[in-house]
Amino acid sequence: MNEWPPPLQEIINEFKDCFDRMERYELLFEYATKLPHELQAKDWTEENRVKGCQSEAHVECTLDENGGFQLHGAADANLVQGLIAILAIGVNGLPPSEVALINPEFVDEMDVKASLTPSRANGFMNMFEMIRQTAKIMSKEV
Amino acid sequence: MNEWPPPLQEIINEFKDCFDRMERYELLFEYATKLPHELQAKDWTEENRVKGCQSEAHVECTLDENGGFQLHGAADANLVQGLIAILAIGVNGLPPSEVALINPEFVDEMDVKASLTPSRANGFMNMFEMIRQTAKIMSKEV
Amino acid sequence: MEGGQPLVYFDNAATTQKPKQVIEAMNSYYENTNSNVHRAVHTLAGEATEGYEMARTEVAAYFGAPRDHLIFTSGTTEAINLVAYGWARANLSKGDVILTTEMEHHADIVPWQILSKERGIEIRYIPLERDTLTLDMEAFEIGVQEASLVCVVHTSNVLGVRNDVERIIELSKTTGKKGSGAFVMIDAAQAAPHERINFVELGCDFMALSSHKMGGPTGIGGLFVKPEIMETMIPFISGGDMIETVTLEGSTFQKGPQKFEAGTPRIAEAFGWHASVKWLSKFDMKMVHEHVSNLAKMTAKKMSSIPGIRIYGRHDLNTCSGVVSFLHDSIHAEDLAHLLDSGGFAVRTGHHCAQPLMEALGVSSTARVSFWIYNTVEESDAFIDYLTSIVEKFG
Amino acid sequence: MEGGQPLVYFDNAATTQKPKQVIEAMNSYYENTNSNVHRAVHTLAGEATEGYEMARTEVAAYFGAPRDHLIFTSGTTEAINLVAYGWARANLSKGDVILTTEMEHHADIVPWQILSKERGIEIRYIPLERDTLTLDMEAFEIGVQEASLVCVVHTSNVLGVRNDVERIIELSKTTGKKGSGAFVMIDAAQAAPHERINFVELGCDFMALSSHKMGGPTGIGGLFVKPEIMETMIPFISGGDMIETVTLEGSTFQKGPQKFEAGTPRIAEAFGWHASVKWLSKFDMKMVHEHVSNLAKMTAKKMSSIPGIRIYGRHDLNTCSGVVSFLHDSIHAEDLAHLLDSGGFAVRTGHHCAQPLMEALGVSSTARVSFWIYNTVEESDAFIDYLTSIVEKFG
Ligand SMILES: Cc1ncc(COP(=O)(O)O)c(C=O)c1O
Ligand SMILES: Cc1ncc(COP(=O)(O)O)c(C=O)c1O
Repeated sequence: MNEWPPPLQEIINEFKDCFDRMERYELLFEYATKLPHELQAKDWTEENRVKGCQSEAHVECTLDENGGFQLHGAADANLVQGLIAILAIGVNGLPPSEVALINPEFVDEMDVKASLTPSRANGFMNMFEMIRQTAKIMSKEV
Repeated sequence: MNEWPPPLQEIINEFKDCFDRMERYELLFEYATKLPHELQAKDWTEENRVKGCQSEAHVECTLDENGGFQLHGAADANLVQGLIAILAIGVNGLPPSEVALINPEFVDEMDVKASLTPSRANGFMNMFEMIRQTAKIMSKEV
Repeated sequence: MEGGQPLVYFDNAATTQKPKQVIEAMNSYYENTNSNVHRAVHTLAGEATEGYEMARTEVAAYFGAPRDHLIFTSGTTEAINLVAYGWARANLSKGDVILTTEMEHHADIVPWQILSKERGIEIRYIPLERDTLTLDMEAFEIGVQEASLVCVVHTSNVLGVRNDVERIIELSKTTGKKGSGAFVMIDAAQAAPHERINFVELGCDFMALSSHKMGGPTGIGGLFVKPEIMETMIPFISGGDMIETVTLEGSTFQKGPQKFEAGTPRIAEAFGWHASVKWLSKFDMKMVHEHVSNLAKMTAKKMSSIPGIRIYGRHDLNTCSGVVSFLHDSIHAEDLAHLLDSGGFAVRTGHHCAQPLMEALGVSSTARVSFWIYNTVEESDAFIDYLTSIVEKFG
Repeated sequence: MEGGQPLVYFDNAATTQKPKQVIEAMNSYYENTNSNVHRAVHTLAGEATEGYEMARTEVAAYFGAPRDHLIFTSGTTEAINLVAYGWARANLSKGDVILTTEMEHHADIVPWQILSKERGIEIRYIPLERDTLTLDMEAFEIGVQEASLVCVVHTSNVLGVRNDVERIIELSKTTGKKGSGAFVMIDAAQAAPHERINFVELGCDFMALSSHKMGGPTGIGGLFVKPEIMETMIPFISGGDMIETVTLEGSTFQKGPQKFEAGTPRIAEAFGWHASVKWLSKFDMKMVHEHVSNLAKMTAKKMSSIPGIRIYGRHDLNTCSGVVSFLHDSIHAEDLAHLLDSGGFAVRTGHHCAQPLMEALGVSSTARVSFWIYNTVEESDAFIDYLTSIVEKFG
C-alpha cells in the first residue's frame, strides 16, 4: 500500500465513496474549478505543454517562499484539469524531495484511470514525469 | 456434357476407371512416355515455353501433310509431360478448327485437376491457350 | 462495461464490428486450410491458394471489377502509399501538380507531402466552402486544369459528406492536365460501407479501401488499379512471390497484382474480407445507405435542439453518410466522449486524422458518432437522452 | 484428403499451423474488444489499444527487448523493406556497400537490388562454400571491411543451416566499414520458431521476422530496431497515426515505433501474435530445437539411404533446423511433391524464394520437408515408407 500526503489521501477517499463513474466524473469536474494556481492561456508555451495528451494541457512548477512545491497548470479538457487540480491540492507546499517520490498510482486508487485512454494515461504519465523531474531538480537545488 | 474427340474420350475413360489418385498418377507417368512428338531439349526456346508452370514445359504446333494438327511438346516434370501427351494423342490429326474449340475441362473429367496446384493449373491453362490460339490461326490460314 | 451496462457502438467510421460469418471464415481457414499460398503443390497449399485467389475474384467482383484489377494491401493507407511509391514515383516529376482537398484523411495527405519533398512535385488543396461544408467545385474546375493527379476522398470521415466523385472524375479526365486528362485516385474507405461502388463504371484510375471498415478483418485492404496503369507501376514492397526470376545481378517481376504483393500475403485476412463482401452482398446497399443515413439525419436533427450542441456536416443532403460530428459550446469534446462512454456510448473524439479539415472548420477536434447496419433508432434515442442529461449536468 | 486420409503437414518453414490459443485470442478480440486503437477515449478503444500495445510489450519481451524496439509490420518482407526505405535511403549513398549472401531469401535480396539501382549503392554477395554448404567465412572477413550494411539470414529456409550470426555481428561491428563498424540486419524468419533469440544480447541493429512462421497469424510480423537507430529512420508508409501534426504545408511525425505504423494497424493480428509467444513461452525452446532438429537429422539420414535421393543441407551439425531439402535423380521435384501429396504428405517444392541459392547448388528447385513442434517420429517414419514406395514405383 502506498502512503499519500494527507490532502491527497482525503481526495482519494472522496473518490472511493463515489457511487459510479459518472459521480467520479462529476467530482473531477468539480475539482477542475478548484485548481489552486491556474495557468492563464497566455502563459501556455511549448515548454510547459504536456506531450501525449489528446487535448491541451500545461503545467509549471515553482517554489513558494518556504521552499514548498507549487504546481501551476491548466487544461482545456475538464477531466484533465481536474487531475491537475487534485495533484496540486495534494502536493502543494510539500518539500520538492517528497514530491519527487510520489507514485502515480493514486489515480488507480481514485479509480479514474480506467476511464483514461492509454493515450490520455500516457499524457497523464508524461505530465507526472514532468512534475517529478522538476521536483527532483528543485530538491537538489534547495 | 462435353463431347470429346474419340481418342481423348478413350483416355478419359481410362482415368475414370482408376482406383485412386496414385493410380491416376501412374497412368499419367505412363502417358508421359508415350508422347508422340517429343520436343528435344535443344529445341526448347523462350518462344515455345509455357509460362506459369513451376517446371519447364514447351509446346509447338504444326500441320501434317493432310492439314491435320500435330502437337509437339515436352516437360521436365512427368505429370506435365503426361498431360501434354494426352492432349497430343487426343487431338493429333484433327483439323485445327476443331482443336481451336476444345474445352480444357477434359482435365476435370480425368480428375487430375484436383491434383494440380493453381499455379500448375495456371500453367496448364496457359499451355492450353497457346495451343488453341495457334490452332485458331492455323484454321484461318488453311 | 462497469456494472454490465450494454455497449452502444457508435464508432463505425473508425472500424466496424464483424459479422460472425467473417470470424468463422477466418477460423475455418486457420483450422482447415492453413497453409502458405502460391508456392507449393500439396493439397492444403492448393486450397489456400484457391481461397486466397477466390477472395480476390469475389472482392473485385463486389466492386464491379475483374480480379486482375485488385492488389491486396494492408489497408487504405498502404494502398495510397502504393500509388505514391509504385506509380507516382515512376510517372510524375518536378513540375507535375497533385491536386487534393482540405477534406482529406491524413492517409491522403502525408504520402503526397513526402513525395513532394523528395521530388519537387507540387501539391495543391481544393478548399472546403466554409458555409456549405462541401468542396469548392469552382476552385476544382480551375485547379484540375493544372493537375496530373487528382486525389479525393469519396465520402468524408468527419462531415459525412459525399463528394461528387463522378463529376470530379469526369472533369479530371476531360480537362485535367491542360486537357490531356489527369489521373484520379479515390479514397473510398468511408464509401465502401455505404454504397455499392463499381470501380470500372466509376472510371477512376486508382481506388483505395480497407476491409475493417466494411465488416471485414483488420490487416487487409486493397488498391484497385486499371490494368494498363498497373503496367506502368514500379515495385514497391519487394521480396518473394512478386518476382519472376532473381539472380545476383538483378531480378524480373511478375505481371499484374502479384508484382505488388511481396512475401507471404494476408491469407486469413483475405478469407475474412471475402466473407464480409459475401455477407454485404445479401443486403440491398441502397437500403443500407438509407438506414444509416436516416439514423445520422435523425440523430443530427435531435442533437441540434440540445442547447449548446453544434453539428458539423450536411445532414440535409440525401447522400450524407452515417457520420455526425459535433461539439458542445462549453464541454470539451474529450470530456464529452468520456462522459458518453460512462453511459455505454462508444463515441470518437479527436482530429479524426484530418487536421487540415479541423483547421478549416476552425476547431481542433470534434466528437463523432458514426452508424452502421446494425445500429437502431432505439440506440440513437437512448443516446440523445443521455447526451441531453450530460449537457444539463455539465454544460 | 481423398478418402479421408490424414494429412501430415511437413511445410512448416512456409507457415506453421496455429495453436488454438492463437485462434481464440483473435476470436475474443473480434467478439469482445473489436475497436480501432490509439484514437478514441471510449472503453472498447481503450481495451483494444491496451491489448495492441500489450502485444508489443510481450512480443518484444519474448525477444529480449523493451517495447520501444519493436515496429509491427505485415511480416519479414515488409520489415526488410522498412530497413531499405526507412533507414538505408536516409543513411546510405553511392559508394556504400551492402554485404549479403548467396543464401538469402528473396526478401533479403530484391529490396537491396531496387535500392542499388536507384541510389548506386553496391551489393556484394558472400558465397556459399560448395562443399560444406555453409557461408564462406573467410570471404566474409574480407568483404565486411568494405561494408556499411550487412544483411544475413540467421537460419536458412532451404538448407536448415544456422549461420554463425554472433560472429558475423561481432566482425561487422569491429571490422566493418574500415573498422568504424557496419550496421547489421538479421533475417530471423526461420530462426524464431527454432530458438529463443535475444535481440539486445545479439547486438545487431535490425532483426526481421514473421508471426505466421511461429504459430501466429498471417498479416503481421516485426522489425526490431535499436532505438538510437530508429531515430535516424525516415517515414516509410505514411498517413494517420504516425503523425504528430499535419498542416497543408507539411507534417511532423511521432517518435518511436509509431512513426512507422501508419493507418489502422493489424490489431487482431497483434492479439494473435501475442498469444503465440505466450504459447511458445511455455516450451523450453532448447528442447523444441532438439526435437525438431532430431526429426530433421533422423529423416535426412533415412532418406539418404533411399536409392537416388540426394540431400541438400548439413544434418550433421547440431545447429541444424527442421528443414530437409532433397531431390531424386530421376523423379522431378514437382512430381515427387504431387506423389507425396497423394499419400497425404504436405511437402514443398520449388526454388523456395532463394533462386541464387538454387543456382549455387546447381539445381532449379528442391523438394523440402520442414518440421515443427507438433510433428512426430511416427510421421517421419510413415513419410520414409511412403517415399520409399514412390521411388520404387516411379524412380
Ligand atoms: C529466411 C526467410 N526470410 C524471409 C521470409 C519471408 O517471410 P514473409 O513471407 O513472412 O514476409 C521467409 C519466408 O518465406 C524466410 O524463410
Ligand atoms: C477517409 C479515410 N481514408 C483513409 C483512412 C485510413 O484507413 P486505414 O486506417 O484502414 O488505412 C480512413 C480511416 O481511418 C478514412 O476514414
